[in-house]
Amino acid sequence: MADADMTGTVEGLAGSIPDRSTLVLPVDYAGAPMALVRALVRRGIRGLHLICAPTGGLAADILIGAGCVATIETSAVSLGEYGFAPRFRAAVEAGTLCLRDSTCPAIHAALQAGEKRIPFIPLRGIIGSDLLAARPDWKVIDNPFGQDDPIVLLPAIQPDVAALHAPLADRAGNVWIGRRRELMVMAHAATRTLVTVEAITDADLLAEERTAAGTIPALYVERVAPAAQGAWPLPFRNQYPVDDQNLRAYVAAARTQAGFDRYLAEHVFGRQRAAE
Amino acid sequence: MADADMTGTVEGLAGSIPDRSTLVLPVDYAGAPMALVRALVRRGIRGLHLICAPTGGLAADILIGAGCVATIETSAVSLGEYGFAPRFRAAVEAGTLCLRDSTCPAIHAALQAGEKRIPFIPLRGIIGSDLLAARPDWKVIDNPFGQDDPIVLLPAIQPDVAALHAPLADRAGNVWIGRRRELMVMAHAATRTLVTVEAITDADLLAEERTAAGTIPALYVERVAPAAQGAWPLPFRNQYPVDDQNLRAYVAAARTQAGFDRYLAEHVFGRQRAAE
Amino acid sequence: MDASPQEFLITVLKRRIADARHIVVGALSPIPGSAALLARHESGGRIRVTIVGSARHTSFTDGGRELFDCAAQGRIDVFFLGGGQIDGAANVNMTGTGPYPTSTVRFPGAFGSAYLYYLVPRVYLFREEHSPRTLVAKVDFVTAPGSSPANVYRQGGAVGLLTNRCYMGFDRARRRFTLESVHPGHTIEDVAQATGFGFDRAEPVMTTPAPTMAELAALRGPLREAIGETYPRFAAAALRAA
Amino acid sequence: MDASPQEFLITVLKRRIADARHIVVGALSPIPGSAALLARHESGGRIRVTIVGSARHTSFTDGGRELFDCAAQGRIDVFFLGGGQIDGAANVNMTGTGPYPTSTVRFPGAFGSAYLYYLVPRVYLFREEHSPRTLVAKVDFVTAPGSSPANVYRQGGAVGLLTNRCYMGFDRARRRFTLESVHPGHTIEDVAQATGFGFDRAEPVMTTPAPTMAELAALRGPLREAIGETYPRFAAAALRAA
Repeated sequence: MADADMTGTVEGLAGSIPDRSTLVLPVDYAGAPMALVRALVRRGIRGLHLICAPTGGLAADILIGAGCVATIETSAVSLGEYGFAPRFRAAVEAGTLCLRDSTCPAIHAALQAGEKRIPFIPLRGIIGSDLLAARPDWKVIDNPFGQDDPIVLLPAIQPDVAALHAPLADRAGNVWIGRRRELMVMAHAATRTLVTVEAITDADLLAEERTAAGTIPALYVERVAPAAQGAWPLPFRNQYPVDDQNLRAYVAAARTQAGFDRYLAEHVFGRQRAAE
Repeated sequence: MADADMTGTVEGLAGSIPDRSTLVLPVDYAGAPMALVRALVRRGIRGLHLICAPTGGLAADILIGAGCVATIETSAVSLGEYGFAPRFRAAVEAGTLCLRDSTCPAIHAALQAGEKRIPFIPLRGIIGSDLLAARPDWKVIDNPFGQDDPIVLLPAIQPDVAALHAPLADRAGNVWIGRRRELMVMAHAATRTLVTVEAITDADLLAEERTAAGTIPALYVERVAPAAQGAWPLPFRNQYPVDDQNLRAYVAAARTQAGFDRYLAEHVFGRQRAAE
Repeated sequence: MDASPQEFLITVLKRRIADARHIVVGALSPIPGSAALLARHESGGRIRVTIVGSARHTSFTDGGRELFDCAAQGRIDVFFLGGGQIDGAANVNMTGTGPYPTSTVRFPGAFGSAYLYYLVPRVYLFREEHSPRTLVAKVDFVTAPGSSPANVYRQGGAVGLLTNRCYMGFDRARRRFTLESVHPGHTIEDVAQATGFGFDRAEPVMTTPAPTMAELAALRGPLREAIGETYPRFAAAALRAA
Repeated sequence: MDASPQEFLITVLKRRIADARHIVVGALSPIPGSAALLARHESGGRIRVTIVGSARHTSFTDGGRELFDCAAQGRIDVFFLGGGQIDGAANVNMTGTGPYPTSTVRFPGAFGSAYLYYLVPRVYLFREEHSPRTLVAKVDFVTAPGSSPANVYRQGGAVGLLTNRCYMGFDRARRRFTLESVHPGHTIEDVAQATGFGFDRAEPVMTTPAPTMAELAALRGPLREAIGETYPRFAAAALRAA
């Protein structure tokens, strides 16, 4: 609704995501909604089908470690320069996580299919990879426009919820993302889109062509919550750098479940009465 | 090449498009490169396979009237408030134009398939339309992910050349298009992209996130030519309105081939030594 | 106040769509476009209106494909379709008369009809000229079919047809139109004579209500500029002085 | 000047790619990334370099998918792949050791490998650790295959493998590596012992040339900041003082 104020709170957003939702999150460097992820852990969400668009990082590792995730569909989970994702690795090796291993372009293409609400999309590559055997939901057909030309068909990904962190939104719910167009595909593909932002402006982001060109229209956005430093401890665009000390502490602590739980107590539950 | 000056002339661009090319043009209101179209008529290009993304207007009608087009693939050709496209209509009714009638989303989707270099893409709708019989290159298959669920497969469109008019480019060949993202799909899908612009800036359009978000990177752009009023007599964004007098003159003249030829003599060949 | 014929049709359409959340109007549709803008105006901005080709009346930022993806996502409630020929099964011909491809009279083409007609829940057919030439027994070319077999994916289609003579509702299951109201100055017999296909009659067939003073005041006042931005020639010709 | 091990590998890779038009570097690849930036620097900006995840070193404006579409379009010449295991047929395992899915050791995952390995003409395999643990007879999981049957669409693949001991070329038709050069301080026998797969030997096997003063000066001077922007921890640790 063009008139209504579309803003809410991070806790409100977290509360609106039911258990067992299919939730798509962007790659850490594209705008992972870390404040919302912490709120989801605090709310004790369970049984998520987590889709990483296209790779997971700290957000995925924390949700996995906190027991929120039943299934993960991703092309990788990694903490980048900080190494392997310890809780992901432990959960896979323990067999407690349902894995849908993918590859980056397959997740992008399947989200585009979700955006178009077409049931599937073909993609080159993949054939000969053991991923194919690990993904019985992917099919290989002979290209109907070619001859003896096998090609993979991917079923569309149409998440229940897309959640993302962005620099700026306006009160109508338009969200500025700049060049991070994967966020727009996520919003188009998902049934509901929930957004945290560094700041909210009284201006209309669609009024001027330059900002409109990098904006997800409110049409796709259910609610926007202000969350200053909402990507912390990750870096966010050119606005703030990584909190190196926190990331090192995470990597050291999360080697064990007990250490991870201590990290949660301090940095997730401990923040409930503070900034978030 | 990041260093080289990517700018050229409109006549140079026109000269670089061979006869019988597959040429994709945007819809009139998205940035039809009218100055380049006139240069193509002057150069006497022949045998074009013209793809309208997704509909044709004055640009297509002039190219058809001037005998430049062998085949047209479009969801419609129309002059909008000025009525039917007279030369298109005459050519169809005379049987001198090879028609590949389509529908807007099919052209958009097939260009997306071209952008991804996937051989085909499925699309809903269409089944039960006589368009299907008119397009033997479209196939209907049973959705491999459904049951008794027929769906159309469209072959990818991968044009030889995309030509478009934009407000601004920089010297490296980055082209600002704002929200007109169909221009970016065209550039990605085509082998070569040729651009005319209202103005060329010495700034770097990719340097700032706000302009970068609406910019086709030089990576996809072969050459850029300055063409002030390059969409004339069409309106162009908020920069200039339609030349109503010229459009009315066109519609009146182009009812007959002789009248159309007089329009060409005055407004296409007559402009060769003038502004263009 | 005396309404122009276009003002009359604008208000008839507007009343049909006043409950929508998102109305999309194709290119070259000034009367549906004006109806959508009037509905939005009366809703206090609650209704979202997207006009193809307009930089101002659009929510879209992802290029030409977004309208179609958005429809597939179920985020568009109402769309309008015209057509050179419309038949009694709500089949629409936007391609041409006579044998394809060298039509006797070639129309512009399908635009998005062969897709949106399947995907937008409520499509209003709109054709000012109500004659045996436009409303035919069977269209020469089915650009977009009025109905589909049960196994064909379809979440939308025609709900009605507005002409300069009447409004007919369309029953997708029965594949038939029902005359619901006749515009002032026309009769049921008028309509039957001018229609190339058979149709049912509501009981009773109403007289289409004329525009209210408030509707006309809004059209001629605050909406004149918004309509004129998108349809300059139409606004000048069709909207009377305030 | 004494090069650090990383500086050495950067310059070896750089010489292989100095003729490219567009080099793309995936996430977590500081040595290939630095090699690409050095090649670009030496080309006077002619070579285009795209580093995944960098806002500065990118030509892309269409989101995460653009890299993959761009590769399919043939607009990317060079890419780099690592992997927990690489075998003698250039199969790459980025998924995990032991039985899938509950791997003995789980690696991060495929990233874009199961696609880019097919579509980028020149893929350089790069793995610093050269041991029977990383270079194996047969990978436990083929994340991306080193070759494909003739009927599988494939326009790219491995051209070579760089480790901290040597550079091997890969012959896609014969599906075998050939040892081309051994880094200073290592021997052919060293390499053979540390490699879990059989390979051919060039005649002669060369000693890999060390970095030149000019290369090191560029890395430690003008490129330190550019590398540090993308790989801050790497730049601090791997590049010696100018």
